[in-house]
Amino acid sequence: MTLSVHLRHRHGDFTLDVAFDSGPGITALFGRSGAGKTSVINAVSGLLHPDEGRVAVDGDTLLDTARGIDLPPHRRRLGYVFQDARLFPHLDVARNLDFGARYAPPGAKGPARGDVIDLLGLSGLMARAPATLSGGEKQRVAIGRALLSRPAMLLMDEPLASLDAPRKQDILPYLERLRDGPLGLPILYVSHALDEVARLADHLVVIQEGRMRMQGLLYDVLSDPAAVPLLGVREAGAVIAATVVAHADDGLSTLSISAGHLELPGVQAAPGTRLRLRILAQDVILSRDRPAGLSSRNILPVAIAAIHSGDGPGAAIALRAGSDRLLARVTSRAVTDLGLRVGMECFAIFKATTVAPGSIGR
Amino acid sequence: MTLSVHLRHRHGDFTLDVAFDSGPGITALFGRSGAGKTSVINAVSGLLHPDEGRVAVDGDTLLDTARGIDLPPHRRRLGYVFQDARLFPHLDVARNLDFGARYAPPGAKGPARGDVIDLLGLSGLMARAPATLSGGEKQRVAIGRALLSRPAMLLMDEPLASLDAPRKQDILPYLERLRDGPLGLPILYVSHALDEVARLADHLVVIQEGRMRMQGLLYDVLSDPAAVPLLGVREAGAVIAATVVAHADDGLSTLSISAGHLELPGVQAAPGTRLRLRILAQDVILSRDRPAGLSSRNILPVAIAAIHSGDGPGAAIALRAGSDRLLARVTSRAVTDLGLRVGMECFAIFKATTVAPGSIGR
Amino acid sequence: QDPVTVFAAASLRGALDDIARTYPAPVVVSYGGSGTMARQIALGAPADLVILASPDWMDWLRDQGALADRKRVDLLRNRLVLIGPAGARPLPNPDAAALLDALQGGRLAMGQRAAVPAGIYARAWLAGIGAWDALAPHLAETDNVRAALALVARGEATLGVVYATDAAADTSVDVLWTVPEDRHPPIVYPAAALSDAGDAFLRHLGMTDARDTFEQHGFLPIEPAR
Amino acid sequence: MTLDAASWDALTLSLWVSVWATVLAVPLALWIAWLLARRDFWGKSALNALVHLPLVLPPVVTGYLLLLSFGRTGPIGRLLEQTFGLVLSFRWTGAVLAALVMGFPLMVRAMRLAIEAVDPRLEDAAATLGAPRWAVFARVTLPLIAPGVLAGAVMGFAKAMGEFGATITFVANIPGQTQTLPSAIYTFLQIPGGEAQAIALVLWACVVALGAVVMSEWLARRVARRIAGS
Amino acid sequence: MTLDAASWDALTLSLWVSVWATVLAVPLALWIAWLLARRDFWGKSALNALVHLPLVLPPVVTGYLLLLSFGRTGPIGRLLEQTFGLVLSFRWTGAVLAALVMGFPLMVRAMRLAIEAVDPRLEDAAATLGAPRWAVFARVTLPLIAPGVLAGAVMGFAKAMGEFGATITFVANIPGQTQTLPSAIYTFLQIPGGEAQAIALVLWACVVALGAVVMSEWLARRVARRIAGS
Ligand SMILES: Nc1ncnc2c1ncn2[C@@H]1O[C@H](COP(=O)(O)OP(=O)(O)OP(=O)(O)O)[C@@H](O)[C@H]1O
Ligand SMILES: Nc1ncnc2c1ncn2[C@@H]1O[C@H](COP(=O)(O)OP(=O)(O)OP(=O)(O)O)[C@@H](O)[C@H]1O
Ligand code: MOO
Ligand SMILES: [Mg+2]
Ligand SMILES: [Mg+2]
Repeated sequence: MTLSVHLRHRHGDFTLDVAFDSGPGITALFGRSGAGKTSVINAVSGLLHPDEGRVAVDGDTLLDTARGIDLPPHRRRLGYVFQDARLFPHLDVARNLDFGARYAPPGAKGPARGDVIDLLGLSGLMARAPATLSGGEKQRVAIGRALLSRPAMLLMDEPLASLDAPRKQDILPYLERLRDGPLGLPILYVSHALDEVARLADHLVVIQEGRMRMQGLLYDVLSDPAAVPLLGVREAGAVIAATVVAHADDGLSTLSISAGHLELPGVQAAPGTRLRLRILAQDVILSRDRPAGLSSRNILPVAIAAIHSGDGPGAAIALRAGSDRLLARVTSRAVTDLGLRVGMECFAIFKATTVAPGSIGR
Repeated sequence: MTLSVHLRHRHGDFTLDVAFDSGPGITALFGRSGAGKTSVINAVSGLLHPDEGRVAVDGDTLLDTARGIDLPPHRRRLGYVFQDARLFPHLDVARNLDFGARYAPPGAKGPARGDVIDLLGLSGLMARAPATLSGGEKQRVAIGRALLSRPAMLLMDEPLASLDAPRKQDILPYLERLRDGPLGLPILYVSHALDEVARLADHLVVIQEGRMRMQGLLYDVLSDPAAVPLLGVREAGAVIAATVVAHADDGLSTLSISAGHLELPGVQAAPGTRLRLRILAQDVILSRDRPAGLSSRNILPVAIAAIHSGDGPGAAIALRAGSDRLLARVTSRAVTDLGLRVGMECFAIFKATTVAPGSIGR
Repeated sequence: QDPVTVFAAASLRGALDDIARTYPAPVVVSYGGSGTMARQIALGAPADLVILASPDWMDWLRDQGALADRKRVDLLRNRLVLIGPAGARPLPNPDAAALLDALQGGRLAMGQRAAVPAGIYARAWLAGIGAWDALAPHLAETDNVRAALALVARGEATLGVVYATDAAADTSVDVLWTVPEDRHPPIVYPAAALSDAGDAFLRHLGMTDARDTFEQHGFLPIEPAR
Repeated sequence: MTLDAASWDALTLSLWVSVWATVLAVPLALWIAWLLARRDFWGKSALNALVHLPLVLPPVVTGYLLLLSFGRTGPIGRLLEQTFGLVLSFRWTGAVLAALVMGFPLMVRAMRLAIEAVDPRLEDAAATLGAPRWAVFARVTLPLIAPGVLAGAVMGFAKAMGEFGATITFVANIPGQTQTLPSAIYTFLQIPGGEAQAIALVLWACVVALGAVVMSEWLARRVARRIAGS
Repeated sequence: MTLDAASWDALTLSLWVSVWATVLAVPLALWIAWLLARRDFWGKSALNALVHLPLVLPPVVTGYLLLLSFGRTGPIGRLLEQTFGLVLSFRWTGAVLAALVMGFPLMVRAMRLAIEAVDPRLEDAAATLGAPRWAVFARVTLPLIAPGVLAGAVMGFAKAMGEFGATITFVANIPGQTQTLPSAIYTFLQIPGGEAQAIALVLWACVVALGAVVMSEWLARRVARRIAGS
């Protein structure tokens, strides 16, 4: 699957000028409020007719203003989860969910109805009118409705913003399974929550004031110290790949990464599975010597690849750990005190509990 | 200011049964999607007429079903920021903002119009129709509209869910200033984001499936190991009070807490100011001995007050640090390996960068 | 057996219904205003017989060629009367001053002066006695005679000019004076058959029984038919 | 309120005519309303004006225009008779046409207001779920405007029950064939002493039309309740 | 399309009467529409039925009922005359009443549909901002229903321009005082050879009423554009 988007459009004072090409999996569109994320996703869905542009999914051209192609939304087969749920007020939850089923092409694959209902916790709501649902309940129904229309691709505009953390934790792995399972459903995912993005996305597109600022594979963008100001200091952090080795009786699992082994709690995947770990720059502690007697069990030997001192009191340190890259944020004072410099070998410490389930992707 | 809420109401299968009394400042209502948060806030605002109940603000009874009192919403003087923005579609942004001004009692205090517009970044949007605003822009206008009606209290239903992190970081301190400034504006704040709650709230009410599960001062609820399952493992963490001592040239500030001194980056407050620090349980590392050579500069001597082992692989450790309480989450294996037990003295390590600006409240 | 369809001036309703009941074949009568019916006939209305309240409209029909060479007869006569509320004093042979005096600032109800046959006759009478100009500002003209009658009956108008047939049936009005027939063009109801069935029914209307019925309803027979 | 046979005929004919006029007009009115609400095209103002015409003109004029165009000698009337064998003038079918035309502006207005009140974002959502345009209309727009369609239908029905001027001008007042309730009432009012029967007919007209109003209210309320939930 | 003096009088009188009828009816219709849309009360069905009555009844009957109740000897007419010195029968004021009554159901329906389409959550929002109920209506509900109010007003105006049966029955056909355009048209149609003048008047009626329709469309479009932004 490839998604190719080139758009240019004016709304009043605002100009959208975005171009990106992404591969299979989940493409995240990240940007501040008003950056133009919804405008992009609307143009992809066919609801916004841009002044100029081209949108192609897997080589099928959905829009090409130069060639006068502009497929209507119902022929694009894109399941859209709107920022506002937009449930049909005259239909109960069950009928909302089933709305799109009949328009799917006969052989279209898609998740089973029962699974979607269970996952989203909708079974108790099936006979309810949308007007009686809470904000989060509406959004869950909207997600189910889009999934059950058996789309060729999902468009999701901040789908989880109104959901509580535990519910998000239920839904995120399910989206991963959709992406990775037999359906191989690609997703264009708008979010301003970098933890969701880091967990889900394969490809990351950062837009700012209508313009594309950065795009590329998630691993590359997130471990690039230059991305720190764009993404926000608190949110910066590398994503690395790990393989599950074994589960111990006390609930801790051993994972191997290129630089050694980690012990993490609450890993659900079977041994052999490859996972994605997000390690926030601010969660990494550096030590000159290997420390002992700590409750933290994950201590990796690393080499300092680069030091970026920003304007503030902190510095972003790019680390090489085996073949992986990590990012650490420390104070400038610590850089001086510890005598950190490029090429130096030291130890990175992060607590096992630090890598939260939400940050483990596949 | 005191807020006293006692409600009992049925919607279909769902029963709301909530009672809490809170003091001045910000009262947060925390709970999962569908827990009943919006229902509570609607009853307080006068938009939901509960089967039974009493709502009083500062001793003024707004609702008392037993005595047949039920003030209409417009006489309650509560500025409500809705979960969906509910802007008036026929009015431009400026007229939406100014809608409530004329109904405020002559002497009512409130923030200056210009300040609200600047803070919320609305100056470029004043002539726009709501239909042309992005999701986040709508919500910002809604916040401004409620503030400019000069309410005696603010009701906010997930007001920041559609805003990006930097914008949240702009607005949170402003809400704190409203609460603490000459206006002393109390706020009833609904959220499912515990970082917002931890930063803002003085009083925390946790509801689950329509029932009140826990309530009390934020410091007490958050440092109670029993709250961990209710709030979610990742979100648990204590909030402690600190005083700014000095700012160094390299951007680090020194803060004193009851157990010693901390060095934090990016603190904006003047020396002498009292701040609130949130220290997530999962960010605290324990060490038997005082470690050396770490990039982390904050190491406090603590005593273990209690150890709660849950079902999972982790344990919640309640710590006493001076007169403050901290919470740490470590693996059960670490409890065994380090021989942690109640009464033991050890060291708590947390990175200076760990305490993010968003978690510092006043 | 196909019914005979008659298009007839609305004021004939009572009498014509009674006569129709005595006719061996079924008769349906469509009542309406004379102008409307004339146009309908001209545009192909399925009538076997048409009876209008206005010779002008029958002339118009003839000019349109709608009557072909069928027989046209003047079937009935009517009288014009001045009416007032029940119990009002008779007002024989009034002139403008007497009428204005009797109006007491009220209005004189009548059919529309140019469109409603009864109004046309009323105007002719008033103009003939030199009272038209004086009375014109005090008129209440209606779209049919019955409405004028209703205005007097309800006390809205002080006086009215209607057909004797209308006045006779309403107890809340009294005839103050019957206008002599020479003071206005003859009030005749011309009839024309448009088919053989219509011809037959028209002949029936000329028979004694039918004429008696018309007379019972206050109409006057036309002197020896043609 | 007992009626003679002719009055009964008029009542049943009026019902029959009104039902037909309503049933035939609703889809057409819906289409025109949709065009006016959602489309921009050349001649839209003219169409809108044309729809309003029967409201503006005295009913007698409308009836006369119908007679000129749909009568057996009129251009459309001749065409209809030659191609479909359909004769309208002086038939109950013509009464249906007259009632339909007179009620049409009321129907279109009600439906158009309802269509304009539908949030187009819901229609967009249906399109992204794969629904082609007609399905969006049938499954989203139409159910949402049901109260407006119902309101329009009731207005049209009520108007059809009360229509007099255009009907009597176009199809005359032939008992058992084209004599509708209002024509019968008119006829009664033309004879001395006919008031009692006229009043009985008026009461019947009220009963029927108000029954329709009340029924439609009840239906609309059900729809509204379903949308509000519970 | 040149008109004689009497026809001019009829045209200007019709305009005058229609404007008055519209201006007077709008607030009343708005109130009734609001009651029907948003309130539940005893007798609501009866009120709703009553509002529809002029639609259901032949206009002549409505005119006759007006005469019975608002005539100088009618109960209401007598009261109005005694207390306000207001006489309706045979006056242009009575023509206003007849036009108002006949157009009323159309107005109420349009406005009611518009009110029902307003999202009550916006009204709630206004209330939480401190707006008392009338202010919520004036500043939120009313602007949002403006297109419906306008639609209703235009329907009422158009109907007022075309009203004939009730008017002539209630206030007769007094040139210069109660002879409205439709009365004049009717009169011409009843005179052999009067067609030419009738047609001229019909064209004038069309021009006036369709002007109103087009103007209202334009206004409604402006309102809609403002809400959509740009
Ligand atoms: N019709 C319009 N006229 C003028 N400006 C518009 C119009 N529609 C959108 N905009 C502007 O375009 C910008 C992008 O809007 P968009 O909805 O795509 O933002 P977004 O990235 O989805 O933001 P959010 O996260 O707040 O939903 C915004 O600044 C918005 O105000
Ligand atoms: N009219 C109703 N009929 C039946 N159930 C209702 C009705 N209104 C609300 N509920 C239910 O009451 C519960 C509480 O709703 P509420 O909107 O207060 O939740 P919430 O805590 O605000 O959730 P969210 O965070 O998702 O907005 C929900 O489960 C909802 O489905
Ligand atoms: O027969 Mo008429 O037209 O009522 O005078
Ligand atoms: Mg958006
Ligand atoms: Mg809610």
